[in-house]
Amino acid sequence: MSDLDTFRADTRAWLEENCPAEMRQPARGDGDACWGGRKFEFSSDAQKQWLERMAAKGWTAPMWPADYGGGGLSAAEAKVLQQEMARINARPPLSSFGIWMLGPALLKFGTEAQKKEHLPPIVRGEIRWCQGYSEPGAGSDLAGLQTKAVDRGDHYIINGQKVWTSYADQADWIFCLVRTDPSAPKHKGISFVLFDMDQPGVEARPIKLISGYSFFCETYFTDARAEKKNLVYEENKGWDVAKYLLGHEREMISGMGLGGGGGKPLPAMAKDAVGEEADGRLADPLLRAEIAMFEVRSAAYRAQAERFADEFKAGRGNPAQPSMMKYYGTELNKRRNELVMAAGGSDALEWDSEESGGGKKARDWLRSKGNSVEGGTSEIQLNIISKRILELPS
Amino acid sequence: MSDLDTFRADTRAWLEENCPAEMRQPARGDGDACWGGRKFEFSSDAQKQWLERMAAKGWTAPMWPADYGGGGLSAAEAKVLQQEMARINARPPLSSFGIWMLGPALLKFGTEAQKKEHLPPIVRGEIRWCQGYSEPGAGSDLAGLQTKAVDRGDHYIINGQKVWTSYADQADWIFCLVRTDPSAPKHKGISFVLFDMDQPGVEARPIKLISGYSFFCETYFTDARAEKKNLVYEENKGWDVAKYLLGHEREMISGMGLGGGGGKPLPAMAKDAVGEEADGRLADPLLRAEIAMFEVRSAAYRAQAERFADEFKAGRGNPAQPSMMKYYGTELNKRRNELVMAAGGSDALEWDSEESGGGKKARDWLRSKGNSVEGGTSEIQLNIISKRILELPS
Amino acid sequence: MPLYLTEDQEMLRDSAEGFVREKAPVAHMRKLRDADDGTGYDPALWREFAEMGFTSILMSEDEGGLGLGHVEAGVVMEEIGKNLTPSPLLSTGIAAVAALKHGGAQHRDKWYPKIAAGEAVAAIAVDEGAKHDPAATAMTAARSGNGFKLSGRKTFVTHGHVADLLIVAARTGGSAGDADGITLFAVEKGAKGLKADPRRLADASIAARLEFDNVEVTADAVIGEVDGGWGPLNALLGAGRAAASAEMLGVGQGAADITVNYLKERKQFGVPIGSFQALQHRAAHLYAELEVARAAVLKAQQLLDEGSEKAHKAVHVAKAMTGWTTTLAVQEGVQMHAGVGMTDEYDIGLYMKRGRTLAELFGDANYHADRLAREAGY
Amino acid sequence: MPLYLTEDQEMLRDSAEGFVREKAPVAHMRKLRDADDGTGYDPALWREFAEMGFTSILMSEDEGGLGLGHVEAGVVMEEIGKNLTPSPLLSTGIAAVAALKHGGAQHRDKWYPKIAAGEAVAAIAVDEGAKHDPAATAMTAARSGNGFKLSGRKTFVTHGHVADLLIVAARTGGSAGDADGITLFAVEKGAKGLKADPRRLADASIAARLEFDNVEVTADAVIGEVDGGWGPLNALLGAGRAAASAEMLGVGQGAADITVNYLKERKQFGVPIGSFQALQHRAAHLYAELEVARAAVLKAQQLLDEGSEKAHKAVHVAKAMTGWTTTLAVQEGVQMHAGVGMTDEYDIGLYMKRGRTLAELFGDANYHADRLAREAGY
Repeated sequence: MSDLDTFRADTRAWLEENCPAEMRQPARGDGDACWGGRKFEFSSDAQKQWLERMAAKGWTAPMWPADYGGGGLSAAEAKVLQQEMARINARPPLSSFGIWMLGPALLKFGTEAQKKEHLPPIVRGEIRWCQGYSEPGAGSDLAGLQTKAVDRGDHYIINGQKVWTSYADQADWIFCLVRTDPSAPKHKGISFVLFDMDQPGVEARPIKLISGYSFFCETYFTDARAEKKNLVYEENKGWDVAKYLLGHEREMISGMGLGGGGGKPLPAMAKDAVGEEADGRLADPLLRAEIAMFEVRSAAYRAQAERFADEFKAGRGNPAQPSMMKYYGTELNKRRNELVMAAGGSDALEWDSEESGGGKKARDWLRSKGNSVEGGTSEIQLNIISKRILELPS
Repeated sequence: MSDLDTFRADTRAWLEENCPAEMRQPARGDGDACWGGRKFEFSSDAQKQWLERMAAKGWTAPMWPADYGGGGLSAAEAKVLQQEMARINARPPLSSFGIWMLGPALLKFGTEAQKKEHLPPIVRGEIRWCQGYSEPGAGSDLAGLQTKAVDRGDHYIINGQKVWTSYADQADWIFCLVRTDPSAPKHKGISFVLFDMDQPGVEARPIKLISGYSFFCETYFTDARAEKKNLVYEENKGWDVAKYLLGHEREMISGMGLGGGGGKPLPAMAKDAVGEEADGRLADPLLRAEIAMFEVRSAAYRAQAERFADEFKAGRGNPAQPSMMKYYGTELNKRRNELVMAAGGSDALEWDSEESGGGKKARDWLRSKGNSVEGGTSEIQLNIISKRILELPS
Repeated sequence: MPLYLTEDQEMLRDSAEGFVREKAPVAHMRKLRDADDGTGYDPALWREFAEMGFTSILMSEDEGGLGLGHVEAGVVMEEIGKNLTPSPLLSTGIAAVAALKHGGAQHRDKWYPKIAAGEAVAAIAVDEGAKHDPAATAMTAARSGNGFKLSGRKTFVTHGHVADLLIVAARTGGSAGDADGITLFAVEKGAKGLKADPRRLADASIAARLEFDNVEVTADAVIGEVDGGWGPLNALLGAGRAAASAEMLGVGQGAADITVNYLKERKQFGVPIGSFQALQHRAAHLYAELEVARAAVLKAQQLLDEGSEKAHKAVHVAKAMTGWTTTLAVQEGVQMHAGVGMTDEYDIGLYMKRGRTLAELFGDANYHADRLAREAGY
Repeated sequence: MPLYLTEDQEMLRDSAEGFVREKAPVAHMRKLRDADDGTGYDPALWREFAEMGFTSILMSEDEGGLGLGHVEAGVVMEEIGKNLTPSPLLSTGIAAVAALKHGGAQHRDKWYPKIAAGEAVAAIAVDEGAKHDPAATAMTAARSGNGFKLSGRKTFVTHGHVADLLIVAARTGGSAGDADGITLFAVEKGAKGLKADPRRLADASIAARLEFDNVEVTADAVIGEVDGGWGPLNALLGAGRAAASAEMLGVGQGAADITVNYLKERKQFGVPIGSFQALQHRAAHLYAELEVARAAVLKAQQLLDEGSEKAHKAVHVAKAMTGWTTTLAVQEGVQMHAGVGMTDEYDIGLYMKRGRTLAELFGDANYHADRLAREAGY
């Protein structure tokens, strides 16, 4: 038996023993996710237990070094863990921007002290992070941000406003882009700082979205304080960290594929609404054609996602490729949601009825419109492809 | 009986008597058109007779003033003439850039002498004109043209090259944009001149197109001569004439509608190739969906063409509206040709077989690709809509 | 008749435009929604609509109406669309009024004055499944004494929970899929055995699911002939679809207008985003689609007013074309608004929601394009 | 197996790329066309293809071939696509070779060496109507003594007028529309009663219409089982469609490449037209479509090579996806070339023509998307 086989057997046994039954059912939505943090209320004992057990092994961040609380697994082992979790339908023990975003940045750009201080609480789900990037006047033009940080010796005083801060109202700490040199060219005067959200100068107001959800906040800083020791990388070099994280984010989003997984396949959903002809074809022939065309693109994109992942693993990927994936994947997901709505007809329009699961189809459809905006609009991705891959002149 | 009713009755009787039977069958293609001119060979006596009889009444240019050889008809009378000709399927007696393009420009910008000299031979089909606008380096950027005209007192000496000169090899005279002031801003140094193509300094070489046809020429001028009396409008104000003619051309093209008229309807064409299901639906359900979607757009565009014409007649049209019509109509016609090819399958690919009419479908398909280029590309039309109608900033 | 608005129609448009913009702009819709209003429209506004003559626009002057046609009705509907105004005008003043023209005088005598006065609201109960398919009507109307007993379910009945009058398609003969055997009934509010279950939709409008459990109606309730409801039903649907197309066009035009304005105002990289050529071309393309859709809608309305046989086909074209065009308009609108387009604070998302509901109402674009194909024999 | 080319496959690609670019660039195709060549390919080049091993790429090493798979065959086909090279490789070295794998050894013993040596050309006679529909095969093969008599018509048979070997689908049982009852035959050049009528197509390739008038073949001519030709036919079509997808991808990629170059070179209004954002976004979108299509093609080839059951579906996806993508590529290419795109002098129009022919070959995108839907049960 190879080491990996042993690892698999051990992992399987451990999961079997430690994953609560309740945590082996598919999450029904965002409400079932475990986000951790100081303000988080566990939805059940099982959820708490599952987080604690996984965190103790460092498996909430399986590939992070054990020194920082991570699992210390190799890529191959991490894949085995993922497979074994999938086998029993185990839910992710922790959803965390700390793990997805800040961690990778700290591992690359942070000091030893920063890693030691911030990574372990992330792994344990004790501190929940949010991302302070976009501002009202700086969306696609992220580097145009205006939030100012003034140097006060051992700390900065921060004033300004962020927008699209995911779950800022529920986060404990923020990783934030601030302008430390207003006189430098716009990319050159930005720093990447960390600070506590529980302080008088910070206010987060949830934004109501067209889907009726409120994932995001407007976040206001009035003389908020960030310690100098929490400056990541050098002063005025925050754009390097931001660029790294943006690329990482795009990769993550593009890796998400078509989303909406687990639901009924489109053709079946459509048949429920419109019925079928004698020979089994969908009774609405134009909808059928649209679905058939979508299904081809969708299958092709799955192949592309596989190719993309394989190439990245092998270090062969074009660095602008995530832009292409992000563009194509999100546009496809929007299309999918349009077809779900068309297939669902008037039933799918219901917004809060029980049968509609509180308007799940309609809300997911509206939510999907954000896919091609967040993490860089489709237009920005097309600009990137055009410049960096096709090398078209500007 | 109203005057118009009388005119209708008289016209009907005259046409009945004067339109040769042979000229009452639909033209089978460009080869059946009567272009006139010094080099033209009539395809039949009937064709010659029909031109002469119509020209004698000025009805080759029904609304031009009788003083210049035209029919002198009112708009209402011209419409009656058109209806009565359509009633008996009478072919147009003359196809002529002189009538379509130069005439309107001369009527607006020409001197009395120019009108008296040039318009009557156009009406009679004695002189065939071509248009010298585009140059190899100046396509969408028409005003960037480089062909130079140097002032030599009573004439200009012209050197340069034009491209896309329709039928230049068969034309007698050319109306041509030339640069008379190289030092002025590009729109300010252009003049509109007329000159004879039968002179040593003019050479026209047909361009072979992807459709296999050669409608257009590259035309070279080497010390070609244009008389000063044939300068239209003022020197260096040729751009005003050009703009007027471009708008006029766009209007004409957009008025042409979907083209391909007279042929079999798409659905019937498709049924011939792929057959039908038991209930009569086209056996290829995705092609059926594409055709059904096209037919809706096509019907809507026909309504828009009617609206456009009605509004223009009433002087209500937006001056940039022809750009929209040109854009939409030509894109729709390209789509139609794509569907014709899809419906026709491998039969439609044949290029010179008899059954395929010498590759008519394939050649028309390729020809249609030029629709969205000639007379200003689709991109130029979108620019115009964006600037002049939507008033978006540049 | 030239294919543009006459001077009278333009005057009506100007007056409707001013009236709706002042009385019922998007803020009006927001107010009803945020108050979680359960009615689905504002009765006071409905009476004002009546005072303007909008509710009686299709009634003849003899009947106390304006004696106008579908073009004029559409002019008002487009303004309603532009302002996202919640209003029972489409179901009441247009679809129901058109249906009742085909019934006996007893219906018109009873309902026209109330509708003209803004005192009654009507709803259309045709759909039974999630997708529009009137020929599939399965609800039964069994003969019972001199009248009928209606049993079955209806869905997507806008204003169905508050309507004074329901126009109901039910089957007195034939079977699901047949055009023959359908009968149209006028059913009154509070009929015994009728249950209405109102549902809030994505656009904040309310549509009811109706359950008919042996609902008794007299023979007088029949609109038109027994088993011959297909005719009046199609008159209703023709008028309703044309009106829905006009409202849809208003939604698309409204979305395009606010988006073009946003393109001029919003700056990124130091310039207005409307100066980016890629966005310019998309906005220009959308403009072209909207103009073509507008022509299709007007053509359908004119042909309906002429009583032309071609109206039927033109209505299919109009509903399909506005379906696609307005969907494009709201998609482009939300995407070009980017981040703020995702927020409830900006209006563009509301246009997207309204567009989706109207896309389904009386058949979506696929339905109408398919019908055209079938009717053309392919 | 990771979804990208292995090092060996990349080496093959580099070698094929250099070889085809040097020996058979677009100028080669123009030369044959302008000489009004009636053969449809260059026999000397065909022998060089053989020397490179391309014609025997799918034969096992025991059989004198390279022992490679569909990925490698596709690598060569893509270069053929990029250069618009007229070549019988697809019909001969890929489709026919794949079909013969399913027949008796007599076929392989006879034809593989000739194909490997570049001495024989094969053609595929499946289509009978203007649109691909193999189940509709109506051509009859009546038993006659120990053999069969073939009667009927075939169309769109590329190289059919010069082929040494024709692979013919005919019906020994069942009726048009049935998969069962089709038998695959190997018919040799010069068979009595066989008439070939070569037709020049838009892309200057030549496809024959074939007429079979009681063409006699022996029982040995059957490939696979009598009445059981659907299996070998699908092997042929799977290989042929994957190869056509690869060639199609090459056509699309070639068109996109020359267009992007043109955008960089061509100036209007004093700047390269490639600096206009509207064109940039369209070029970038096309890039994304091509990458996705490329993945779909590679996936289908790998699954064919693994002998996976999933290959069938993946091939449908690949042919449909390349159909749409390459159509987009050539349309955008011609439009972005504007005026010169309409001239025969520039290559982009040739890509459009070739793309159209390949779109039809072995079923167009609509056919494959529809098949996928039917096979998925909707």
